[in-house]
Amino acid sequence: MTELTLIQGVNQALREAMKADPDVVLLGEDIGVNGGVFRATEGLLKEFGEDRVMDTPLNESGIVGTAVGMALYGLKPVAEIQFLDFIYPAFDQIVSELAKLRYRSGGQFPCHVVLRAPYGGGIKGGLYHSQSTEQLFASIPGLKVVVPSTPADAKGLLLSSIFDEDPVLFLEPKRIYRSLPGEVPDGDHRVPLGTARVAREGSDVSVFAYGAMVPVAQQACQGLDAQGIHAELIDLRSLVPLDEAALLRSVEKTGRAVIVHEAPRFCGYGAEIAALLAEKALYSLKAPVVRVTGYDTPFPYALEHLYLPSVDRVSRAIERTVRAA
Amino acid sequence: MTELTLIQGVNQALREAMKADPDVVLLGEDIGVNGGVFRATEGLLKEFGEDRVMDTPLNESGIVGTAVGMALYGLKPVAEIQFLDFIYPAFDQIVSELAKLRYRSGGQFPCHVVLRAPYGGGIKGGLYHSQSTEQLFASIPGLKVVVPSTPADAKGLLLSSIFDEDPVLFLEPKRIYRSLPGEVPDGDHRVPLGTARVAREGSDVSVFAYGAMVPVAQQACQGLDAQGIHAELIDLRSLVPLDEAALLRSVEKTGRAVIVHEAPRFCGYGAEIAALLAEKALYSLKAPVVRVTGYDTPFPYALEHLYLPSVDRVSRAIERTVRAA
Amino acid sequence: MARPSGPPRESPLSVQAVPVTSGRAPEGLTAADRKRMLRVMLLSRALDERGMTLQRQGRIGFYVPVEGQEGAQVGCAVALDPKDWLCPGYRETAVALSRGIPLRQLLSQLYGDRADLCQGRQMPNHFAFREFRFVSASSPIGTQIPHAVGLALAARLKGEKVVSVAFFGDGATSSNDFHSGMNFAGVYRAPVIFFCQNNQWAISLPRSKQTRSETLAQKAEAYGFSGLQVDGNDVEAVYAAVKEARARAIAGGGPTLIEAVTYRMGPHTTSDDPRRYRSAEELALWKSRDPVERLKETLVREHALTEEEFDQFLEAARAEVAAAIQEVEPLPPPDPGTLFDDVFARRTPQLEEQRAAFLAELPGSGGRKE
Amino acid sequence: MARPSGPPRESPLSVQAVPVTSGRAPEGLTAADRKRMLRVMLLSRALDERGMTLQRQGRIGFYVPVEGQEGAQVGCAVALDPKDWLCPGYRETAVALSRGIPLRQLLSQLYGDRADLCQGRQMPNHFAFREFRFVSASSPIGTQIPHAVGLALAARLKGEKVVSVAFFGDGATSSNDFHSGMNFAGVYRAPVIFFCQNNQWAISLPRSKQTRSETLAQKAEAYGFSGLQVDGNDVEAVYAAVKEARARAIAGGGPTLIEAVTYRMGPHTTSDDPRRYRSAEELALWKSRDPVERLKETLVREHALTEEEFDQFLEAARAEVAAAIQEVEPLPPPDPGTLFDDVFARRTPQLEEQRAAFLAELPGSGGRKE
Ligand SMILES: Cc1ncc(C[n+]2csc(CCOP(=O)(O)OP(=O)(O)O)c2C)c(N)n1
Ligand SMILES: Cc1ncc(C[n+]2csc(CCOP(=O)(O)OP(=O)(O)O)c2C)c(N)n1
Ligand SMILES: [Mg+2]
Ligand SMILES: [Mg+2]
Repeated sequence: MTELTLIQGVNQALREAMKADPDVVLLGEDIGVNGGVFRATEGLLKEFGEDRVMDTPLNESGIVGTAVGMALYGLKPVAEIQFLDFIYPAFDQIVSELAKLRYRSGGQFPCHVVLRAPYGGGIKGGLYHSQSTEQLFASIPGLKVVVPSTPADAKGLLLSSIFDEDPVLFLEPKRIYRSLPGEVPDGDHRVPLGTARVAREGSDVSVFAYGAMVPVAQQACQGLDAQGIHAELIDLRSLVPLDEAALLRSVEKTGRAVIVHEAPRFCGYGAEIAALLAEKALYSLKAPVVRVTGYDTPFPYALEHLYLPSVDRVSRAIERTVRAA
Repeated sequence: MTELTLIQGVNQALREAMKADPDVVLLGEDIGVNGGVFRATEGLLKEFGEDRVMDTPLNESGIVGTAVGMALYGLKPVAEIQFLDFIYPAFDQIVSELAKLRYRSGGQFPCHVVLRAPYGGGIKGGLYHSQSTEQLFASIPGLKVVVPSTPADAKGLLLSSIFDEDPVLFLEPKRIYRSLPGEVPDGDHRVPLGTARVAREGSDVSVFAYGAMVPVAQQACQGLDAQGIHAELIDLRSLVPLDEAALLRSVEKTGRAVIVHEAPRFCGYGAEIAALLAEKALYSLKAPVVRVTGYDTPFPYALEHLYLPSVDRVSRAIERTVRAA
Repeated sequence: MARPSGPPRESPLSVQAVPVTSGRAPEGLTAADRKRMLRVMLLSRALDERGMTLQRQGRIGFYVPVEGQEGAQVGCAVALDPKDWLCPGYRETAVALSRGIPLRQLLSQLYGDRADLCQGRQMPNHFAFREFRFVSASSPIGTQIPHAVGLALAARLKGEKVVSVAFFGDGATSSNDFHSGMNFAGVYRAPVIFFCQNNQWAISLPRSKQTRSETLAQKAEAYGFSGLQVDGNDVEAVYAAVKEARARAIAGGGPTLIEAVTYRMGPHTTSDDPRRYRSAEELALWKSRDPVERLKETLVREHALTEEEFDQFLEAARAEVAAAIQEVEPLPPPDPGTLFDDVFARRTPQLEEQRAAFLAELPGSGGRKE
Repeated sequence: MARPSGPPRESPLSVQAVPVTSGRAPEGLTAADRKRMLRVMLLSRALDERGMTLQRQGRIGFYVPVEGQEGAQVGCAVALDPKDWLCPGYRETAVALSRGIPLRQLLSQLYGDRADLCQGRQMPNHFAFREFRFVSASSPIGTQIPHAVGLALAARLKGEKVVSVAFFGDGATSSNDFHSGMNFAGVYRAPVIFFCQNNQWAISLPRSKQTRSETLAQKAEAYGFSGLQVDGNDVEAVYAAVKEARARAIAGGGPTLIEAVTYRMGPHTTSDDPRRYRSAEELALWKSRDPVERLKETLVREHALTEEEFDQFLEAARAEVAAAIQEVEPLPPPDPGTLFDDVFARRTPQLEEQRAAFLAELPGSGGRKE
């Protein structure tokens, strides 16, 4: 065990994977000489050389398209998209190729690529360095979507993603890249994809969150203990495949649900969680499901602090849900 | 009133708009000389000339990017994307530019473009000529999303879209382009955006559908009358902005809801409808919300008929919902 | 101020002139080789004939003809090593045949039946044959281009002496992924061949309106490597160009863009009516340059082939196609349960649940699931 | 087989050599004009000085310096008509100043305050000034390029004799939208100027690794129109190149790609540390080519400027910036309620509902909304 930040967890996972398997190669903008704009790939060019740590031209469809080709050969490419906001030039490659190659070829051409992308707000990044658009990817059959919220999960989920057989979009909550260090197991630490994490047990209400909203929700839950409200907090962490069983188990116990994410509400990922509850846990629900989310606007700059779900907003939503009916 | 097919309704709306306003220009692949691969623009090149009906090179980000530039000048461009499946090279222009220009410039640069795209299955088009990915666009703040299901609405909603002030993605259910002709008002017929259409009144269950699923759901509802099940069918037609009031009104009356769409279920547009009900109509719900959708796989070719929601599948879901609890 | 690249040039021809080629048989290509190439071209043409008819008869759902482009495709494919990677579009049937992919497998894909390696998941002509390093084709234009770059870089990293080839059309040169792929290939000097079949049309858009550059080959200059134009209806010229490009790539000399100037003699696909946008004269002109006729005439002129032999070849090709159709047509469609396979390596719990409900609801499955 | 475009060329320099320019003042540019240009360049530099400091002091959140590129930007902007449309990136501050956009408005954008025309919605340096035909800049690279084509086509359709100009960097030439925009412009002969500031770096990626083409200018050949390289640190050469391109565009001669060879002397942005990827020698070399110094020396040599005058100009620029900061800094942030405006022309019922809940929950709004 070592105390690491989340970004160090990412860096360690990449290094472990590259040491363990010569088929693991990295590519992306500014990841080599510069070590990545967030330093996720710090030191790796020196250690593994430029054939395996490739600085690319400024073109995301080239990055993903090249990674797809490498994966078709049998390599395990891990591509960095500098900010999730800049992934859209590669959207066609992701939706039309990466996610569909295995299916359309009847399993002949599996295509295992990991796309890492820092995402989310809280760094005063304005419209284009802050967005959370996980729902776009979660709705594409064939793509896994993973979001760690702790340094240990960052390492463990990334290692699992790299050695998975399917394409994975690995979203890194950049706001907590450095702010919340934690203990991380050394060596080949893996956290299985498709499993949620119970961040906190409770009996009165289930709170679902992921990424940088986990610590926000955590704080909200802690604050409510004093008022006798015992909230259970589930860190979804694997958005696809979703650990539906964990989710339903919790709501069957508590009868109430609050969903927290940074992305806008309308058609956000939280809609699927709420829909699942309306379909499969309706008779357990004692109160309306509540979503605490970004507003249905583009991501603002000056008013960012009012846009993002805060501890206060989450607390109020939990309180309201518990008091309802 | 004239009896027209849906595609003729589209063609008529384009012609009316171009006659009424010299700022309306069309651009897209094969829309000029060829009149569009589905003939939506038949005759328009001859009538309005190649400055206003532009055959473009094979590049969707060029089409949308150029249309954005024209709109910034003050024109009203209507761009055709040959199939919705091919819109992804333009995804960056749509998400990062078209949808955000008004907001990010504090209202200085409104950007009114209409993107028309045939979408959906039922024509044996396989993975890439069949997809329904409306959820991707509905989740982007700043973009309106409209889907007609009748020839009259095709004309009326398209004219409203062209003379709206906001960017609109106009999805045309190609499966019913020609199969279901209907009466269409002559002249400047407009159907306001943001309003749902009650396709059929009923008291036992609310069925929500759009596009080519409307006639499928319609048939299912009719078939159930004999069994004494009176379903209300709401054609959502304006996915963004959604006519939430109409939706809630119906469910408050019936207490039951079935949502039908072609797209995969997970994080599909139906999730938002179900989520809204879980949030705002929970106490009215007498039975779990049910979604009848495509499966969570890419769109198949040979087994298409088993993939798409059928009259039979919708009927069974309605029955089950009405009988529940 | 330096290097003005000259004023824009407009071609007086609506259809590009075909460049002259040498005429002599490229090194290493014997008469026997060229006869084998001819037979593959005829097999492709015979398949086209039947494919178009099968679609009209409603026996298959769709078809994409190659007719007119067999010289470019076979010339290219034969110049490659069987281990070279192919990244095709939807119009590469003659490439597939040239690589030796069994006709039956192609037909099963056209029918989307139970023997189709793609499980009936794709429209006709969107082939995939892993065993032959023939990568899965998709419909979106241009996406395969960067894949070829990735494959080439992977092969180089693994020390394998192969190249990859991206196949695409004139229209695809406008796609974003053409730009991505070409640029990445140039930067990394990837051992890749960009094989562009300029068949003059992208559905209804003529080459002259696709881009204002005089040739497509010159687009390579933007990426710092060689581009060349070759008469795509001269199978030997194509062969020579690809051989040379392959040798350069293997030697570390980087990528090459080859523009094979050819013509799509049929419709874009069975959904298209080319009379809406092009003239009978243009078609006639290009029919006079038919690559099959051209190779036949050369071989006849060299006394390597007789008219009778040619007719026999054609009959044999037709018979082979007919036999394969007969064999394949009775095959049943894919098993419904396969709908849920290959989304992921293993079905997720959600897919299992959907599959179970689906199977229970299937007509003939023993009743409704309530 | 024809037109091999020659073997790949590798430049021995990691940083491109600067092409020679004529040296004489372009037609129509008087000493007074050039002094005005110098003053704008100095104003930009003074703003950079303070912008970097304000960010370090936490008074603004971010800053993108222009330093080193003022010659290219001012030379270009001055050659245009005030009605020409500008499609900028995030590094076009000197273009904005050159067009006469008030310093106060730029500063309000940097602060994201209530007077910011963009309502504090964007990161610093992402300007938008409709009144000046200065289109809203965004962060994604290259997206503004096809916008310029659309604006140019729209203007032509409306019979307005103007051009549009897309501003972008060397890195942006790799973007998909560079390819789309260039190709569309060529096909439609749009009256547009593609103004590429090759500042040698795209964050940490040197120009030589961005693309293997020898010059960026030659990329125009792929689209059938003229490309030229100009010394971007020679304000007069840039002016002449843009004037010529503009005249050609207005005359119906189509687009031009101009590669202005220049250098980013500062960091990419305040988030960047260039010492991680480039040498002090390289920076020193380019400092010796500083466009401000260069223009100053020319004017002094011509006796059109004295050292004292120059110093006065610099002081005046600094004072102007300082005064504007003082004026702008006290302004409050945007009104919270504006968060929900301009998503659409009118707020939807959903946005009204969210806004009402938001305002009710605002600290100081009189309490919680339950
Ligand atoms: C991204 C994308 N846009 C549009 C289409 C529709 N479409 C299919 S084929 C085609 C023309 C392709 O022309 P070309 O690249 O020259 O290939 P060819 O069909 O002539 O072999 C178009 C526009 C598509 N498949 N993909
Ligand atoms: C599509 C996209 N990918 C990545 C980025 C991250 N990024 C911001 S600026 C930049 C480099 C841009 O270089 P260049 O075009 O040369 O402009 P310069 O900053 O040198 O003026 C990169 C990679 C981005 N903004 N957009
Ligand atoms: Mg073609
Ligand atoms: Mg640069």
